[in-house]
Amino acid sequence: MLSVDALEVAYGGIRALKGVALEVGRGEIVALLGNNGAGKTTTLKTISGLLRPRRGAIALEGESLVGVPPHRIVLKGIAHVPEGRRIFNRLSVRENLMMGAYPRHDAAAIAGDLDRVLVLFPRLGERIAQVAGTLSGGEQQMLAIARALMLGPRLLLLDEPSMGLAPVLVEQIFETIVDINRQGTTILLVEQNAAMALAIAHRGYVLETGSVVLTDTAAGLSDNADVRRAYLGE
Amino acid sequence: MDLPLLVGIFPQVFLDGLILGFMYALIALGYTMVYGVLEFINFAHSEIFIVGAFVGVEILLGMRAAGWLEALPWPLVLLLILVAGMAGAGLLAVSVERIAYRPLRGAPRLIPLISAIGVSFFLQDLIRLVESIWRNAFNLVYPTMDALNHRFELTETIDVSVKSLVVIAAALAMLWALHALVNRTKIGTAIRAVAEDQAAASLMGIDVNRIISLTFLIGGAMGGAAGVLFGVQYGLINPYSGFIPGLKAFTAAVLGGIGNIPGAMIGGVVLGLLEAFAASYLSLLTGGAFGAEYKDIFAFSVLILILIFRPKGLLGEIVRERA
Amino acid sequence: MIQAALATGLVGLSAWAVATFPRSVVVFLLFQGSLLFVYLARIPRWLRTALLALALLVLMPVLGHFNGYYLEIATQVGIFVALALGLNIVVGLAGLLDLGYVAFFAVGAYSWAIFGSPHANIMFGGGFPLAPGWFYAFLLVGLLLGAGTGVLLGLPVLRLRGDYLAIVTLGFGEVIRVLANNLDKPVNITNGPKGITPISRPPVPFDVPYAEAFYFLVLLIVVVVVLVNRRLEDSHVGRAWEAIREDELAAQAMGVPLVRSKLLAFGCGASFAGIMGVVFSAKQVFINPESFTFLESIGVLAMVILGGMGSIPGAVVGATVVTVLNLQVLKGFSLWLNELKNAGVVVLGYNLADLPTQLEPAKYERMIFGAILVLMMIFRPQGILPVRRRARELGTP
Amino acid sequence: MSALFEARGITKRFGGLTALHAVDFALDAGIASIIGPNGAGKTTLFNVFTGLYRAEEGGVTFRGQPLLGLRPDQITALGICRTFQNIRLFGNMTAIENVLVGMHARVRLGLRDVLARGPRFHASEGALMARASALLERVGLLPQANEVARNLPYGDQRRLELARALASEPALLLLDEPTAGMTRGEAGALMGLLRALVADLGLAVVLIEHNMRVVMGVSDRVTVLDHGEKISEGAPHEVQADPRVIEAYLGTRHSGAPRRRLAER
Amino acid sequence: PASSLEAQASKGTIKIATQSPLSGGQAALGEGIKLGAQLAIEKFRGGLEKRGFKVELVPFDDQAKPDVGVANAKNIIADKDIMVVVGHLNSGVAIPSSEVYKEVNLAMVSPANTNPVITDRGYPNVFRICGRDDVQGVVGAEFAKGTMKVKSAYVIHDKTAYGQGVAEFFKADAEKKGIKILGFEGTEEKSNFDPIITPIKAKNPDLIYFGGIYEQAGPFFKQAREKGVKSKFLGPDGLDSSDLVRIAGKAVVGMYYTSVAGPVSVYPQAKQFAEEYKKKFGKNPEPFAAQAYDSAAIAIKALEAVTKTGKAPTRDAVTAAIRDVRHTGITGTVEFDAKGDPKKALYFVLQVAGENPEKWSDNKEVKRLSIAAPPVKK
Ligand SMILES: Nc1ncnc2c1ncn2[C@@H]1O[C@H](COP(=O)(O)OP(=O)(O)OP(=O)(O)O)[C@@H](O)[C@H]1O
Ligand SMILES: Nc1ncnc2c1ncn2[C@@H]1O[C@H](COP(=O)(O)OP(=O)(O)OP(=O)(O)O)[C@@H](O)[C@H]1O
Ligand SMILES: [Mg+2]
Ligand SMILES: [Mg+2]
Repeated sequence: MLSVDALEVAYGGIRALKGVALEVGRGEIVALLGNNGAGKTTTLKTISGLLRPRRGAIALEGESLVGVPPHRIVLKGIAHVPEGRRIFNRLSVRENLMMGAYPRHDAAAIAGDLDRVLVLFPRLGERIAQVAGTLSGGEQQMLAIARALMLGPRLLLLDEPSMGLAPVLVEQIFETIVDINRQGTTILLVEQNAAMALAIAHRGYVLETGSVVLTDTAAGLSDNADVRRAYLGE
Repeated sequence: MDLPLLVGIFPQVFLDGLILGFMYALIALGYTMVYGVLEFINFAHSEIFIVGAFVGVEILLGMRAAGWLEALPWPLVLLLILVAGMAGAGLLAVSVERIAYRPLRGAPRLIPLISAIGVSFFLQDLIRLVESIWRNAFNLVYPTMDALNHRFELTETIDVSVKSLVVIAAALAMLWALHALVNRTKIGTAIRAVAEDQAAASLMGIDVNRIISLTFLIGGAMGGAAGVLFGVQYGLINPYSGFIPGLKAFTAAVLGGIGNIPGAMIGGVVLGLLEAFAASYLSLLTGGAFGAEYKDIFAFSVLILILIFRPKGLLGEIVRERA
Repeated sequence: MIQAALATGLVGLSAWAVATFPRSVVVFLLFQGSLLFVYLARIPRWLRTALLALALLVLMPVLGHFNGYYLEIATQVGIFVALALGLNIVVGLAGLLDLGYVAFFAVGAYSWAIFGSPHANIMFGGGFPLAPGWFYAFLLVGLLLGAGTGVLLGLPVLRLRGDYLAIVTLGFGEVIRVLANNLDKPVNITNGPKGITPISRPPVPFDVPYAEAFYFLVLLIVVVVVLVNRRLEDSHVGRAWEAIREDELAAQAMGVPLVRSKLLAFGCGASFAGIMGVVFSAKQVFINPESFTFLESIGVLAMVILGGMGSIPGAVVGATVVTVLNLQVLKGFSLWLNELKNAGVVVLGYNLADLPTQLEPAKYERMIFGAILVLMMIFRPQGILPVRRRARELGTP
Repeated sequence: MSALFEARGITKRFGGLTALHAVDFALDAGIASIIGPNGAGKTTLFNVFTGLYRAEEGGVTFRGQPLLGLRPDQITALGICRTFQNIRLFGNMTAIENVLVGMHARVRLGLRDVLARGPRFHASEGALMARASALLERVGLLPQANEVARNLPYGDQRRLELARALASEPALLLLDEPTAGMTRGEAGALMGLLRALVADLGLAVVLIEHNMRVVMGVSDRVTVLDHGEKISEGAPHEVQADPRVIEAYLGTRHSGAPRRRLAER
Repeated sequence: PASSLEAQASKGTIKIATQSPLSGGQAALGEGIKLGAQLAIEKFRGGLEKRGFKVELVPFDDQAKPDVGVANAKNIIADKDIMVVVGHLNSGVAIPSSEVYKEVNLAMVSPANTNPVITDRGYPNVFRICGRDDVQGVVGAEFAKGTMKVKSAYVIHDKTAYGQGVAEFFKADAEKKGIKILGFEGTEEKSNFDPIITPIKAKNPDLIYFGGIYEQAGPFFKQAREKGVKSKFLGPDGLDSSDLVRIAGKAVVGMYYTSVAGPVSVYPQAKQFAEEYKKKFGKNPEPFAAQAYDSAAIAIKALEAVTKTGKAPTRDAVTAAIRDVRHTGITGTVEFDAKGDPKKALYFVLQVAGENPEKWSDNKEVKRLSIAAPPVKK
């Protein structure tokens, strides 16, 4: 579905990605693992158009995404839940969700999706009129994911959804991700909590200083000695 | 001190202040909307405002030359120049953003400020150049429409003219429309989303550039409307006469809490009232020791006091920055 | 090596050219450019210092003797350099946007204007103007008054953030100007719009002509200001300012006293303006409130940002560029066009003498200045000489 | 003998919301952790301790001296320093300059020394530089000393924040989620560093963390907040077993062992 | 190319500089000064050209800023061809700039600076042909009391040296003559006079005296009438512009103003000037344009006197010659006293005749006074 090849990205003079290649198949959950600064966020940002690659190819079902501005990429069905949530603090929960459906014009279908999302995240339903900035951290993360779902995306990019969340919430979020995937959304997941990520993913890639160093099925990675040492803390 | 006099003119001064205040409020919206989205002071807005006034006067002069001014009913004429002034100023604001601000996105905050000052200088003399060539004069007078000058005498000292009522009505209508647009529509929500986080907004599929252009269009149009009303109300305009009202309106925007739309309105009205009361009463109250010349000092002192006690303006969010 | 020769040659050549064509604006511009080249060239430090000293201490006054206009430009450049450096502390280093900076300049200027002219007699009976020698004491008075006013304004308002502070300082600047314009009654302190004159000029040693004397005085003050600026910037005080600019809350949590540091920045910046105000009033012999408008504050701000925020050489170059542009380049350009017009030069079959007065070039200097500001920001947003971060010598643990 | 650091009955409200309600907290030495669900008031408590927020009720003492009402810089000067949940470095300053700013409270120079640039100034600057280098070395950032902080990788930024906080020579260090966004390996390394610092410098540390491995691994004592109230306190294993904590915070599997969901599909 | 041939034949170039604000808010008036001088130079330079001199105008923009004016002044004195400066508009710029002219004894003939200080310094090179604040205010008061017979007056001014100066002298003299001054206010406001008018309307004075320039007075008078103020209006020569009626329309018909620029009946060339100005520049002359025209004419007259022998002029000679000039121009007959003030100036009080700006020169003289500049006050 999504294929990335020989991707190079730089911030000013610093090369953050040095030829990343990866594939995400339809219906998969693919985990992207790596240390701080390995380039995971950079990869996602480049896919969703926030960064322009120096070189390399990104294609969604064969259609190139390089050079397409982010708001157009969204139209193609890619939703990105950015690092640090980035919800609109001054907007209400409902307004945040409606922004997620911004490019869509089918009022009825949007209303239907809103109901679906609120079933997935009942907490948001309780706080639908609240100003988003006053939500707790976990609620904000739910809102960020729910907002992305309002697009009805084919592909969901998730950047560290568990960061800064209490353990109870981490568990909930991962369960929800699995649910979303079951309902047919393909997911590319960046996560520090490698154990959790590998637990729900089908396949995974390991990124080190801007290059993919390893790729395997989730089970394969979990059993890999290097991965166990570096990311699973054993 | 002449107490009956002081009391007698009170309603009139209040009305004067209100009119001025609404004018400020309309101009202030341009500052506040741009500030809300891009977090910088659009110094060129005072020229955008005055361009609105120039568009209005040019149309009026053209209509007078063609003999339509008397032929058409005045509300239609007024509506026409308002719409034209709004369109002219709005489009100018959009072009200014395209040329002088867009390349500076992401630069430190003071950079676009200086660019804006440059635009302001440039536009002042550009208007002058154009009008000099076109009319060989750049002090232009709004043709009077007698119907607008009609006054209703309420008491011996108090009266209100049709044009004053028009200014208040138009300002209120536009403020209400803008408020509704920003708070009740999808586009309005998108504007607020862009104001908060451009990158996140673009991830929602919002074309950030278009929303920013739209913001300038709206802010510019409000400024243009204010310009036309300014011309109608006070009569004389020149390329430099936008500067001071612009500065005041910007002050009003800050007073209300910059970036906050109802704040701009409250700030404008408060500032207008302050000025009117200072100009009318200072001399009367101090027996001539201080007079109307102190109105700006008075207004600014009150501003400073208000900000000392409410550091985010009258309606600004007082939420402390989260650590 | 090549650069050293080039630098020396350029300074010499341009100085010779100015002496030969004393009325050519372009040649003088070349001379100014050669100074910038000397500053930027990779040449030994002693050579740079020597060349700059030679140019500023010897060549400039000599050239100024042939054409007082150049000396005037140099003096005004100096005045604005000091102002820009002062504002640079406030805006560039501490990150406090001050839109009313010229108020402190006014305070200094009025202090000497009132007591260095007969005007003070109106308030105090007699005995004024003070002897011209007092001028030198008033340099200190101006400094203290400027600093005092800065602190006085700063105390209540410095807890305001960003643009709220900007608008309050803007208001303060206007208040000072309007006060100067109005305080001719009930008590006549400033003589209102009519201004104060004649203001005494200081006694000068060796009968140096006033123009030269003011040039040297301004140069001396600028050198001191640069030195003070450098020392402050490169110390814990400067680091604290920079930290405040970056993140006020974190700076405070790391032990930086916010109010004290900001007051210091405000006071320092204001004191430079105060001292230059004193010089300005003596140089002009006459002052009135029109020299202290909001546009003047904006002009100084433009200098700081054009030069490169927070950068000392940037502020110097910014002030120079703006002043030279306004007083010399744009003026020279319109005069040149005017000459062409008077001479009836034909361009593309169009006789310039027929140019309608609406297109008189002198009228559009500010328009061109505005366009230049915009273009500069677009093509060089970091300023002409942005701050360069020096690598620090690491101490041995 | 009172404790090194003691807070009593801290209450903090934001409008209608009571973010903290009569919270007591005390620490003598070692590492204490504060945990609790998102929005429980942990960061707010730090903000009260460091003077960024003013509590409506309650008192804080440090070495017997009351802190409430003091400004943040004064509190830092007394010997309490912190890091921030969402890193707040001085982005455009270099790493070593960041650390130097952290030493501000320890500089004993007047304006006159700065302007005169006498031997006193040079001696003081020299000493600061040496100490700053030593601190950077300690956290492993010496090679990046002259890098602009904004350009450092995330993990390095966290460590720089730690070095900057240590620069003020605190006796009590408050760390707000120092391992957020780190892999297990990285988090482990950081905790190792922290333990060493505590041992070498005799620091007392308060830690806010969501990473249970870290909390259980390094803490001497754990305090649990929920909805602004203290719901539990004690040794790590005691707290871990407290049903109220499990319900409010930890969830059923408190260490977050992976559940093989894929197999189910 | 053609010009270089001419230059060879000529004995050199004589330049007359103008300094006035050509850009910024006061540009309209400043431009009037420049255009007035330009018209005079083009009209009168024939004599000098016959003697082989090329005569040029060099316009400088002082931006109404003292520091810019001073820098220009230095530039002017460095150009040895410049023999006379016609300027400035603002006393604040004229005073420090004339300090510079004085260094080389370069003559400055001021068309507009009414501040007494300008000439009270007694510099030999400084002249002005306009009236002084202290005289004009008195003329106004005299007229208000003697002819208009008002009992009460309200004084407004524009907070500039000019406007406030005139207004203060009017007030002082009017009070002396027994007119009750109901208010005295300055304002920098340009557009919105509502809050100032409201108390005036309530106090209902017989007369409103406006010390200032037509650009500000126009909207003020217009708004005052629109608000139903019935008082009579009076003001100084800053109001002497056809633009006043263009702005204020019927509100100012019947208004009085004092001026040194007389009506056509007294100075027939005045009408011709207005017509030529209009023809050349396509607009009616601003206030002070006529004075600038006369200033430049005086300069040329002095230059002609100096170059009688065919020698190139020197600045000293020109300055000395100006002192001896007696010139009847469109603003009266000018002769300078020792300080550089006009020895005796004729002041007129005129009344606005009608609403039509084209007919401004039809304004009738109502009264005429001949007053000498007062001696320096010590
Ligand atoms: N705005 C920026 N400017 C300069 N360098 C940057 C910027 N953003 C990221 N980098 C650098 O690019 C590299 C990759 O960063 P990226 O954020 O993609 O890493 P990551 O894998 O997401 O790490 P983390 O786990 O910390 O989120 C790092 O070295 C980082 O320092
Ligand atoms: N400045 C503020 N204004 C209003 N409410 C605030 C402010 N600061 C914190 N709060 C509220 O106080 C509560 C406690 O917030 P706090 O940041 O202390 O939580 P926390 O325990 O640190 O959570 P997390 O684990 O998500 O960081 C939250 O509901 C928050 O919204
Ligand atoms: Mg990341
Ligand atoms: Mg927290």
